[in-house]
Amino acid sequence: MLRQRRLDCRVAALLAMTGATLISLAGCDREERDARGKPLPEGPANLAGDPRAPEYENNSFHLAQGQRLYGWMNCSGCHATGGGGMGPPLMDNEWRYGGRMEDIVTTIWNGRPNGMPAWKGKITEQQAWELAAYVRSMSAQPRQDVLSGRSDDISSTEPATLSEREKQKAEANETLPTDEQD
Amino acid sequence: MRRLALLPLLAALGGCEGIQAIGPRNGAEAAAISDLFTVFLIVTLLFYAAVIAFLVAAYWRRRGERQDGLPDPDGTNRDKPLNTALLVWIGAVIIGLTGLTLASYLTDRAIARSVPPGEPVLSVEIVANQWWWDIHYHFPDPSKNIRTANELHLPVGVPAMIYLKSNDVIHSFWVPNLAGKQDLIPGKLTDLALVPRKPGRYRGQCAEYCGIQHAHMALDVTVESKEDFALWLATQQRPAPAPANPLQQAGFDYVTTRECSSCHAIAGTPASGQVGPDLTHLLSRRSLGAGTYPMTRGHLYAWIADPQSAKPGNNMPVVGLDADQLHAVVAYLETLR
Amino acid sequence: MGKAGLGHVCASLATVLLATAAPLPASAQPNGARPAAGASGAEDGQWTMPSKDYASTRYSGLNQINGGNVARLKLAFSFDTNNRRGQEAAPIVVGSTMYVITPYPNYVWALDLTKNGKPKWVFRPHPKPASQGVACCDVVNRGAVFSGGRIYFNTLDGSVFAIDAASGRQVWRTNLGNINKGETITMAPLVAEGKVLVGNAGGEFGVRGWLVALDAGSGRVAWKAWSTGPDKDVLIGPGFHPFYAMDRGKDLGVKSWPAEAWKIGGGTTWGWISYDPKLKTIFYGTGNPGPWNPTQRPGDNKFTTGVFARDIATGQARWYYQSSPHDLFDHDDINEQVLLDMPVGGRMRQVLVRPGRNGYMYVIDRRSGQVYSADSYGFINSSKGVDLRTGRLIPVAAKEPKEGRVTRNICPAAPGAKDWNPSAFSPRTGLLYVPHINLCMDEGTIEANYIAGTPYLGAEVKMYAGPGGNRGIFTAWDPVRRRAAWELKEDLPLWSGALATGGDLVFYGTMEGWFKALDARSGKLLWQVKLDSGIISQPVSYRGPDGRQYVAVLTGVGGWAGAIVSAQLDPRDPTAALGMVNAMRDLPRKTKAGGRLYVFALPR
Amino acid sequence: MTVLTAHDLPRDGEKLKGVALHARLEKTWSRQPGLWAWLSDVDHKAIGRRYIVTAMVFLLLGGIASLVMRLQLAKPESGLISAQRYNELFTMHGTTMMFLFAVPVMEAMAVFLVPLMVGTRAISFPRLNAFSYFTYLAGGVLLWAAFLLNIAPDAGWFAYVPLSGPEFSPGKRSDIWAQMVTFTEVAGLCVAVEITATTLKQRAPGMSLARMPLFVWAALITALMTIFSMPAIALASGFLISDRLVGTHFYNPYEHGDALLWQHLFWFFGHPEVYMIFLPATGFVSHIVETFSRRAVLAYPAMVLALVTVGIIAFGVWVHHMFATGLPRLGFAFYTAATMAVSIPAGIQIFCWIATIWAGRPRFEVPMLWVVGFIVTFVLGGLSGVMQASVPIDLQVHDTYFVVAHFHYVLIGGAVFPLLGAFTYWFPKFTGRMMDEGLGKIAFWTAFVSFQLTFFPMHISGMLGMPRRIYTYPSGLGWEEPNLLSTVGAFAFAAALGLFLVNVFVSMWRGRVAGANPWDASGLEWAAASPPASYNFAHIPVVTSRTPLWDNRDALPVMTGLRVDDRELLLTTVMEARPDVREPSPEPSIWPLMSSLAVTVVFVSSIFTPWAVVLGLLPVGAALTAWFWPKGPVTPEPVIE
Repeated sequence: MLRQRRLDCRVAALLAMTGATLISLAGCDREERDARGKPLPEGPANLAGDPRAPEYENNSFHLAQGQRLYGWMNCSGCHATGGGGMGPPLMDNEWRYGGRMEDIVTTIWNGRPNGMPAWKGKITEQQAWELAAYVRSMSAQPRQDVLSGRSDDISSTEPATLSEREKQKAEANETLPTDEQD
Repeated sequence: MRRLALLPLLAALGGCEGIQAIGPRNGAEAAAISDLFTVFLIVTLLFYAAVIAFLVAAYWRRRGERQDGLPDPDGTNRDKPLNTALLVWIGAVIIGLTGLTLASYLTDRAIARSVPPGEPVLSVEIVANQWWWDIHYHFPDPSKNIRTANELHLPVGVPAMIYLKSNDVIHSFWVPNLAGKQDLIPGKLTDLALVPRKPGRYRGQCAEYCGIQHAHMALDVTVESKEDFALWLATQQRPAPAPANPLQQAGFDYVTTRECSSCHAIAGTPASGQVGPDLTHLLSRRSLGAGTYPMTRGHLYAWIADPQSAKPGNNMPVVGLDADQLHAVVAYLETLR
Repeated sequence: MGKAGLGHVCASLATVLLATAAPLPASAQPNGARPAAGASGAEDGQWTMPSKDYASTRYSGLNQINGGNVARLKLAFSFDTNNRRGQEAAPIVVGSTMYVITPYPNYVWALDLTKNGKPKWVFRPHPKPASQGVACCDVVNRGAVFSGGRIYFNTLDGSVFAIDAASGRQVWRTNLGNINKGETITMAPLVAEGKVLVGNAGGEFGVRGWLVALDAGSGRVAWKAWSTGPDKDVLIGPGFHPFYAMDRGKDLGVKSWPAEAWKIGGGTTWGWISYDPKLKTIFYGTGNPGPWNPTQRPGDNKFTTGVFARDIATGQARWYYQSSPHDLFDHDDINEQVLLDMPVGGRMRQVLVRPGRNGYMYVIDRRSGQVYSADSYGFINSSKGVDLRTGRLIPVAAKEPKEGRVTRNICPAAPGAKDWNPSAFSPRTGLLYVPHINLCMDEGTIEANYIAGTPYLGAEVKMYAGPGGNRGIFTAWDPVRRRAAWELKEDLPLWSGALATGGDLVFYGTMEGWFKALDARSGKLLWQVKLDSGIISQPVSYRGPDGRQYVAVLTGVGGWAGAIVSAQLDPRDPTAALGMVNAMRDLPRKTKAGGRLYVFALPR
Repeated sequence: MTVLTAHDLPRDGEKLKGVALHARLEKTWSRQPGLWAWLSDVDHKAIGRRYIVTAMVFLLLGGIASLVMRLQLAKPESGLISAQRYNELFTMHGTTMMFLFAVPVMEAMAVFLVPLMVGTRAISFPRLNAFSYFTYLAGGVLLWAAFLLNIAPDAGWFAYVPLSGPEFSPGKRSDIWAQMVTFTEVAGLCVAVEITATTLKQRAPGMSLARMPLFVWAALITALMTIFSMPAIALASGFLISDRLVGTHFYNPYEHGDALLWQHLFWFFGHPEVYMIFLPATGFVSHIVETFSRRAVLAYPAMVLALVTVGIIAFGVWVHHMFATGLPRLGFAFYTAATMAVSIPAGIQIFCWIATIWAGRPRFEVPMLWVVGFIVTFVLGGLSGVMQASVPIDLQVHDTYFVVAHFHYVLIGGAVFPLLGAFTYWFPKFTGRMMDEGLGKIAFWTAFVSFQLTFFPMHISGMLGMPRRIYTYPSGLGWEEPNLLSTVGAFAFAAALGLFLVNVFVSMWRGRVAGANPWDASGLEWAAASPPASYNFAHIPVVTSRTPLWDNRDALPVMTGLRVDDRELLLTTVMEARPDVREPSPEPSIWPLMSSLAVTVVFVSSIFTPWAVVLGLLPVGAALTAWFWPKGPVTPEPVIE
């Protein structure tokens, strides 16, 4: 009898233990909702591996916010759901101005000569990072477990959760059609 | 127990108090429901009393009797009266329930008819967003339409059809002083008829859990005389005044060209964002951030400086204005009356 | 170019023809329709404006090339514009010079026709690169105009240029558009009575449409007529007499909108203008209201998606007819209006015939604005027809786009039953040759956010082929008998203009790159050639310095339908290019980007 | 083969009884020492105890969550915890209490008690039973591990879409919730199957349906309800997961999916679930009332009828959770009527219990106190439920604290009170000892009073317009006092439950050793030892009445002849319970645990990739193969010439 009971108690112990061990594993801030953004030096993205890049890119809440901003700030008007239109596609691995978080934030923040407007002063630094994170998720760049299956929206591209991560080209592809350069 | 049980009765009947209470009879539907509630309360309390009385009696009946502890298996032979009583009880229950069901059904039909045909009807469209109410008044002449947020004005006695939509998740529109709930469901159009009976300032609140800031999704309601309402309407139809002094001008420039204008609209200015609440007559409202703050200068400062402190997770970002910009912006916003 | 090109041409001549002819009994006796008197001069072998003449017939009287010999048509010469975006322009021919304007950056080439198109000079206007970002449907330009020794043209960033036709030196430049608000100019100006008429584009950005008349000499603004707002802005005065009650009233440009909405309400005028010298009246259409999402703009949204008749001298409106009040589907009304004099109900009438975007062939009186008839020339399920008493479109509630819920199978789709690409009218057959499209769409709307210089749409669209599975149709329409004389199904949407000639031929191009000649009476395919890229431009015909008849066309796929190739869009996203990509996934396999001028003639 | 005669096989009976029989049976049925054997155990009593202990652990966790929430709500505009944390907490509280405590603990009681009450040696499908426990444990661990890892679900315990969908619940929070549901579904269905089979085929000879104890009836009905309602939630959560992971559009209104589809599916399960918690509780009450009133429960047929009726009506009321969704108004009348109708059977039961007390000679010992507490509390909750059945009233009180008060009255008052009574009552069967009376009484009275203090004020805060699930509230709406009261009460209530637990532990060590039938009750379970031997009964009892132990006070008639060298059960006919066939019962096995682990791997990894479902089938298949591998030849049955 007593043995039985002691073993029953082990069940409870088991629960506690599993919990404890799991805690010691990755402290999950990848789903933390930090409404105020990362406590990191402000100012536009410095192109040398900005510490904010992974913080935003691997946080599902920031991705989700980025997704909603993408619609609210009319990004979808030009870039559609990543397939492009008035603006270039965002879901492939062609990056006119570089495809790293830092490059994309810079593109959003300062704009680009061939039509991309500068969002500095129109959105906040954090929103730019969130947008960049979402843009990267269109080619499944962030870690898989922060990606979203779809939005409650018209069915369009294959869910990022299922799509292959696009191989990033090493350097930015600056070459434009000759006639567009002057 | 029974003494406690009277409290909701008081709450229900104690009319006037409570600007967000179920008892008050400030709207046709609310009044009907309040009456129905009282009926239910009385009937159910009677049944409750009966049960408790029976229980107590059953206990006292045998108190002090010496108990040999032996079970009484042939007790079942003496159950005839009790079985009869059981039948009576079932009968009583059925009658009671039928009565209540009927009362409930009739009230429900009455509410459904609460907008008499032919009466002038005000048509208001309310779109719920995480976590605020976007309010559109529609008129036959579209140029008379107005858009406001988080504050609903209704003329007393005039039936208002409220058309309800949601932009994101399921919310629920609830102004207890006026009527019961109606959910706002994405992809569906629902409606609700309000017939305000008593002028006053009421409060509603989202009643379906809608995400992190569900707690801060309140709706101020003002029921006023037809004249006051017409006055209010006229004000709301006016575009925003031009800035009067350099400080306001600075604020105007910031609000209408910078981050603010990406989401907010101010009629008569270049700011035409649709994502956030319309600010044209911000200062005419009673509260900020869908009931997060009362509308005072101090809170205006607090809200604009850091909307994430009192309502963390809401969609208004911390823009990070410096002191001068903040003063200018507030100065301008305070002209939006 | 030479051998390679010729070889290529010969090779493709051998290839089997795709188009399937389904000729109806050809109308034997002529129907009495003819170009508006005075609106089309005698044939001089030149092609000085994209629409050929003020009546917009796109008809060349030359008949050297005809049904008998067209099969022997050979490439005379070709010229590479070195621009790989969508080429929608019509080459302009004056004397022995041809003028070609490219898409952004809008170079103007002067080619010497005596030297097989050797460039004489090129003019580079250097438009602002940022303008590419606010061009809704590729960075196209629909052509330049020659008048009084000058070439007039518009640039994407909203400027109008007048340059000396001989030297290519700039005479004047006027900037009219503000790209920071999303304003561009893609249309071809019309020059008449010493005025250059220019309209803006950007209906997808919530710009406010206008038509401006510049003084041809100085480039100064003579008058400016807005498409929305108070009557004084719209140039509506005592002389304004619309035929239908729905278009009458004070300040409808304000009252038919929610407060303020008219300021960002669209109604741009990026299409075609016709001119009736007798009535001294111009006719043009206004574009879609903004945003696409109709629930954000209750009311009729005057004066969008309708036709204006204006006095060319003062710009004062004579009449207006709104073909799609409270437009639901981006059915811009900017399509061409062909000015004809023809029998209606037994009496000769001065009418304009316009294949509307919403799928109806309107026959409207040029003086009164009365609609005599509006017959569907494509598949329509989004409306039940036009009520000729009220003039209103009869809507189908089930097809109205709703917020937060996709409405399926709306026909015609956003580009309408026919987009900008103009039709041609042949006085010899009395038929109107309409190159158009057969697309349907699923559309859902969402609340559109207005941020100046960014799209103002609030719609999500997926397009696909309409009934029959063919995305394009070439229709020969009999405006008098009010029915199609014959029709030709095309696999891909038809995005090129049509050309009719005195040899009873009609020419048009397809997006695969086939350039085709049909028998104008039967629709029989007589000749076709596969060119390096898809064709979305306007073919023209002229008499060369050597006296021979030439046919010229620009290749270079693009535009809204071709953006998937010219802008390398990603076919995995059906909503790309405002939903057009869903209907054009196969285009990259069928053609490639290009930008070349081809000129054909009969061998000596 | 050698022909054996009947005498060669060891069977219970004249030749083998008393100590020798016990020894032989012990040898066949008891568990080997050691952890491995413990993990392989299939004894329904052991599994039942584990189930109960685990469920109580979750009760504690859920309770702690609620205390933190009460602290946050003690005063207006409190900043004790963040909004996000609060939302996680109420989600965890509801989910834990409904999916990990209430339903499982009732199953657990059935798993432990039903075989004893019907007088059989083992539950049917004992390995499935072990499997269900481990699966349930895995689901619970998954949920709470997520909480510790800061990825707890935060969309509420009924996880309405679109809020819980891919756009508005980023990350894996909702997937974890949905998979936890899947775990408990599987576990619950397993138990339901076992209980159904056990009650229908393993009743002691003579225990016709008309003599079946009321708790067994309740367990049977509950099991059947589980089998009918679980598929709905399985469908719902399956759709949700595929919407979130592979981008299907079941709940996407934009693509003509439907947000309300979720609510229909969820509540078609969710409302019956409430009765799955309540019905077993009524079973407890019947037994306690009978024992302590010293007489059989009044109107047994009516009581059974009531159970069946509730079981049926339970499936016709789900829409009363959706009165505010704008469905066709007239249709609501039906659901109002149906909901009201539930209180007819409930009324019958209440009456019969009180009448039994009335006509009996009540002894107010601790279990009986809990029953009185149950009646006083549950009836109030039931009546506030009647109010909400009315569409107009519901439109006002729906999703307010009035509803919170209501369902705590019916769930705590209606299920937890009887449960605690049942613990006290059957404690001897669990542990062989009695619970301390004094402590028990104190615990009861504190619990009873503090419960009212906690939840009654919620009626008022509800009437004053306080919606549920708000992490903070402004002052000035009159919500301060009721909330403060509730918080104070909540802690007192927690203390009372703590006291109950102390009593449990103290009594486990030092409680008075109980005989087989300490309360002089009438049911078969009291014929077995306290705690029962591994084989429950030496001889299978034979039943001749509804109260066997009262009607055969000297000796219970038994039937003999079951083999004792092999785990053998007696199966009887469904209606009359006539002896039917002898059936071997499976040996202990580690494979239920292994299969459960394999299933866990599939479920958890399918949160991240759909391929898990495909690949995961291999380990599951392997484990199941090993599980069902035919065991070696047993000594064959004799051929009687």
